[in-house]
Amino acid sequence: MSADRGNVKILVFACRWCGLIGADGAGRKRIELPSSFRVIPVDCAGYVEPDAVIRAFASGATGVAVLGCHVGGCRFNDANHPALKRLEMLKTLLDTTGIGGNRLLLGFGTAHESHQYADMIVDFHRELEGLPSMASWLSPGQ
Amino acid sequence: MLEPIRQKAKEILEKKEADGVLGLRKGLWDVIHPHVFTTPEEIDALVLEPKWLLAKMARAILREKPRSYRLAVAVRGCDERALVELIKRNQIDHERLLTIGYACDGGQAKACLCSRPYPQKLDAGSAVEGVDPLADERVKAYLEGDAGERMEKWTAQLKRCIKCYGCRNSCPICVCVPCKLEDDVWVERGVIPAEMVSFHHIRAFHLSDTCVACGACQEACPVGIPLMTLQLSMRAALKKEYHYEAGLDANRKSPVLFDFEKEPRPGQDVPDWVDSMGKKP
Amino acid sequence: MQPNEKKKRTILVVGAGVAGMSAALDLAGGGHRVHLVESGYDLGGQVAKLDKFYPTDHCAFCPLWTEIRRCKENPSITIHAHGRVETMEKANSGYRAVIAESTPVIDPELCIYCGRCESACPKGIARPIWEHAYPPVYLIDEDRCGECRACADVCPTKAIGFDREEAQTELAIDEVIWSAGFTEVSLAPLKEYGWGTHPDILTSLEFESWKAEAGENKGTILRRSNKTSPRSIAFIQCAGARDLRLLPQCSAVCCMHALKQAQWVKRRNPGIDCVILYTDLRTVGRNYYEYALRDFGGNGVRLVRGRPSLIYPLPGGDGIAVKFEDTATQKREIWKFDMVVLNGNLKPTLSSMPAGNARPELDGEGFVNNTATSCGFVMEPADVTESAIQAASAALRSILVDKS
Amino acid sequence: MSKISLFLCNCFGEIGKVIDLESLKKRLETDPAVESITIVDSLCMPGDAAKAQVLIRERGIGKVLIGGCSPYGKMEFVKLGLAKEGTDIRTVRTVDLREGCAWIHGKDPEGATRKAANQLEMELALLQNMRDSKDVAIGLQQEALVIGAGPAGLSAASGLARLGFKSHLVDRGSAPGGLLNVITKTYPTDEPGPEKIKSLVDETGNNPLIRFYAKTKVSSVKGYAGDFKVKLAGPGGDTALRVGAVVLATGARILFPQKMYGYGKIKNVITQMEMERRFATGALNCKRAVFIQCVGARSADRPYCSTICCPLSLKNAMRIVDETPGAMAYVLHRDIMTPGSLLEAYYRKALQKGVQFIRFDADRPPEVRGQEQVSGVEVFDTISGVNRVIESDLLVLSTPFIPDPESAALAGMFDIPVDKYGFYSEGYPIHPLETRNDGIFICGTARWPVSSDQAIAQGEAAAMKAASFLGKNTVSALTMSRVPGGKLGHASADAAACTGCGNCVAVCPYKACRLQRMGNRSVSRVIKVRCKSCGNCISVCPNGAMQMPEQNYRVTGEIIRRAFREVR
Repeated sequence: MSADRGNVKILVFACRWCGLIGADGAGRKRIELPSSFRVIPVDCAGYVEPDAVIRAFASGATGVAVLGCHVGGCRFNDANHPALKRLEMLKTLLDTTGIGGNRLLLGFGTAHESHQYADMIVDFHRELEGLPSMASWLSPGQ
Repeated sequence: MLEPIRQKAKEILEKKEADGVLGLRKGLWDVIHPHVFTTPEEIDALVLEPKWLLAKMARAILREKPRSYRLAVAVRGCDERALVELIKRNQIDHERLLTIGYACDGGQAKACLCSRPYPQKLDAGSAVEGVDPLADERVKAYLEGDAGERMEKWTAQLKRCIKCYGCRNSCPICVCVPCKLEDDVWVERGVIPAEMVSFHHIRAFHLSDTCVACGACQEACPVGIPLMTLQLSMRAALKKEYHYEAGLDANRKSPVLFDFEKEPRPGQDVPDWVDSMGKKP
Repeated sequence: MQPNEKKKRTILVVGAGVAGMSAALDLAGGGHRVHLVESGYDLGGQVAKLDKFYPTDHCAFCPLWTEIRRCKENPSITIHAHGRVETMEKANSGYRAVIAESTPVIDPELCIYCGRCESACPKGIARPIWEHAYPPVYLIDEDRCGECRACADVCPTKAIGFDREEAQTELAIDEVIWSAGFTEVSLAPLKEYGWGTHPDILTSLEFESWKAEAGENKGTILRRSNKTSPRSIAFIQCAGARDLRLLPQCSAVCCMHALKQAQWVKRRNPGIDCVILYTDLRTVGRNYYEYALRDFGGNGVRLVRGRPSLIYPLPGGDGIAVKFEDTATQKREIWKFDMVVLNGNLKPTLSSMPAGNARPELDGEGFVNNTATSCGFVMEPADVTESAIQAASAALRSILVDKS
Repeated sequence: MSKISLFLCNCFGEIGKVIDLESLKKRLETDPAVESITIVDSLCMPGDAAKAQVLIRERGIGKVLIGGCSPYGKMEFVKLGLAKEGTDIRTVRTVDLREGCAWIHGKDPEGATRKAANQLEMELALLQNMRDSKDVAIGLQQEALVIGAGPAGLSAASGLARLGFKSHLVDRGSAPGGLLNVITKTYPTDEPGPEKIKSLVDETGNNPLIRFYAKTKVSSVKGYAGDFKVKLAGPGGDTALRVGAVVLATGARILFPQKMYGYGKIKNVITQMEMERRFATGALNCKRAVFIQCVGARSADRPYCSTICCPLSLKNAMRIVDETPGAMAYVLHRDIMTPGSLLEAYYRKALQKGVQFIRFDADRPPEVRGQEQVSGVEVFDTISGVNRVIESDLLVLSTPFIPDPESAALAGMFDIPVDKYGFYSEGYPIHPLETRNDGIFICGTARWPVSSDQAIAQGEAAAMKAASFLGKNTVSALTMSRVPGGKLGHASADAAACTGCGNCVAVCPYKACRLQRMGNRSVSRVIKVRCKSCGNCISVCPNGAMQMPEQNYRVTGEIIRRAFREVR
């Protein structure tokens, strides 16, 4: 199976309080990032349904990133704890079936960490480039 | 083993502990089918084989009947765990349910890859040691290898799916109406084989913390996809990280639903920064 | 009487840090009119410039930003940024206040943060505001500006103007809340601390922005002198504070602040040796003492009781020597560190003292504590939690003060 | 369906220099939901909002989508500007094309344009299908309940009453005052404790807006912020109240130093509270008093500092030195906790008066000498490094505040968390008196050990917070959030689809979901006031019965499908 170079599509769910602001900080600093990602702002990482992550893969994303707040710094009374637990469980499932848990990036940090968010996206993009294509998952033809 | 179960069922009916006993009956032409026994006399037709999960049926019966109605169910280990999960999800009223538990023999356990081939409340038979499913060759074949190999194996399996929904319908815990798997938003309709990513992953993930590893989905699958194997690593992860196993304690909900304070990971601190690429900024 | 028939008052809040904003929001919530005067560019005060918060170790940004937005969006709150109270006089049952508002060289209303001024400025003094200001703008250091106007020519929104007049507003107010915060006082008079003699001797606020994750070093800890990683950092407590020569008071926040910084360094760079030289470890808040005891697998911050008598850079860039007596062993020590962070030189400030017969009275140490309606650091050294509590109580007092 | 007007802001070339706005316009014009697309140079300059509003009104367009800078740039102000001009802010959505696209993909204009188109299409999907949550108006009960009549509770009740709100002050004791009743002098002003709260206690008796319930406890709590239904059990029977806000000021206890330093066995080993009683009765007679700090505090069991014990010892030590000529006072401490300017000055005063301070190490605590009567204390002075024996006829143990055992039960009733020691805990350090359950405020030593001055200030502060919460007669559930502009919406469960599994009830961090019996099954119901729209319930709902109308799963699905869509 050929590597997925040139076909990286990352869907980013970013929490408005940390992830999105961190990403915004990267924009302010004009840090150059690959244009392979799309952002869906959510109010809290808790809003990210694992089903939606699965749907994203089914709709052609080759990677999904969920950016939320520090584990202890959630605006919603630790609503991000169950979110983190759920998504880690989903990574286990993705690992089992060979889609690979490494296609799901969880980044729970703070709003100030714009450099880190930027690095994370760049590294994630690079990692996805090296992974085999997901085409056989999407077109089940013989 | 059959006799003590029949005895127990008769007792329950005689003492009016329950209004009916749900079990398998050998009926006309020796056809075996689930049946609610209501009189002690009937019980003589009660049989235990083959393996037939009755949990969902018990739920349906209890929903139909008035609230005063009590039901006893003859259960194996997996069936009891499924009932516990249903109780946890408010599908069955704990007070209205009695179980008559019997253990499976080693052969059955091996066939089912069952790690707990006995109910917690055991009325007949003696518990035999379970099998570690993850150590079995049939399972290992699907969990071994690198991502590429597993992807190949699984796509080869899943593309045989004919989208009969048998896995969902046979599952003793899948009770949702409507079901996400029938919704266009999640799974493209009118497409066969079913969308491999969405259909199977959504189904498997919904059961991640609920699956009692009864194997009903796998047995129901007409094309023989090893569906239970999908759940095993998630079950193992729950056990390892939170010491949780579905179907054991009706009072403990899935740890995935709670924050780290209420459901901590034993032996691990709450991480201050999580980055699944394993780097700390 | 129905609660909402109570007389609505107009309150002037001076200083829009955590305390000022908190008081303003509580008052506005109660239906009172608030004028919020802030000398700086934006609301948020000192906390807006902090990288991390104690004891949670998270950034303070989102709760603070929420407060800022609530202030800006509340129709009962009028904000006078870049403002100062010029006059404060008693009048009728309340006060008459004159507020002077200026616009900085780059008008924040018009600045779109495009950064063209930065590249046009020959002196390199048009700089982005601190990392966490929202919305972001550029600032020009007016003291160093030669008014060449190169920036004004490239600014697409004509936001840059050099000859702006101050606008004055006269307000009739019922009560005033003094909620100005603190400022760093120069440690230059206390020669033994060596502040200003070497780039690796920093004050804690300098260190905070130096180590900031959004800052220029991406959160990596580096020496300021040669941008290499330090092997050891000393945090010196009570530098300038609890010292009758400079600040007699205890600044209350510095012990926790140093612990926070030291632990953060440790967490990210376990190899850096962090030593806190303290006099009394004042950790009185919720979870503060436990915070001090945190140990990263036996690799925690070292707490040493001792007050340095001399801090001096070693020749040849070989680090900073700290001479002190370890009171646990009664031994005089000279330890070598790569960086030294000085903590404690915080003093209360009113950025400008108004004229008039109702100006606040300062006590000997510069605090405004003889009125019932002051709050935050300007009343008494306080951290965020304490400031917010004092603010709400000052807000209550300001509407209940009986003038009859 | 109302059509959408799209504004693409060029931001004076900042966006246009990377993103090809014209081709973007061409591509989006084919979308049937889009009525018009306008490329503008700026939207944030003075007057721009009015111009945009003219366009919006001229075309009679219902919803507005703006592509421009990020919401953390100027976009919030653009939205506010439009709101001022009369646009309903809930119909305006924005897409970040500057920070999130042009500025970070400067070297890839093609990719940036593609991304901009996708992001705009995603937002279009949301805007098209957005529904508004059904809002409810909550009638706020204009009364408050204050539990605990110590200094904090008294000042809270008084503050509320003086602001015009009727307050019910409940205490399990027979008279108000709390711990201050036994304090003969408070630091740093030396004012007697009862004196300090005299005016507050008097007000409790005189102000018709304060009703005091002695020997009364809370027996049950129902309801939510704005309308709590509370039952009180007192000597006169049960009372049912409906209050809008609750202030918890239940206070704390002081640790009894059982088995420490010979307490209970050796005579004249006493606690600070016993010392206060001796001061009160004039029975204090000592020449050499020794105070030991941190008895049972800052230890493995209670790793916290109780805040008040150091100043308390300073005060009592000075009192002994002042009142008995020739008397000596020694304070054995681990750190003198006198933060701030007033207390630090107080500490300096004690030093000037000749109070002796000896620092000991936690690993080498002082030892008491004497069999029946204290004769002295042996301590290793860490500063001079010598063992010292101090002759003494009185040993005072400074013990910390410990949480009241009843606090936890009360916290359970009111759904607020307690910290690991048992003190009530707040949501954020920046909102120190507010709990995660709206309408419930905490203050005084029940929250965290504080001095009486601080407790009174906290009481006032809690009164202010409660009053500004109660300030309106009715409030919409959508605005019950600390987030500006209200919350996104609130979740609501589709009763027909809900299986009643209870996942949402378990996962909700605000306890906003509740199961309700409906025929032979249970279904989930969302208490709209409590919901803060974090979305967890939606994520754990197995079949999508729980939804947020503003962004339901159909929208999410559509957004995801559009994320990487190429030109049709």
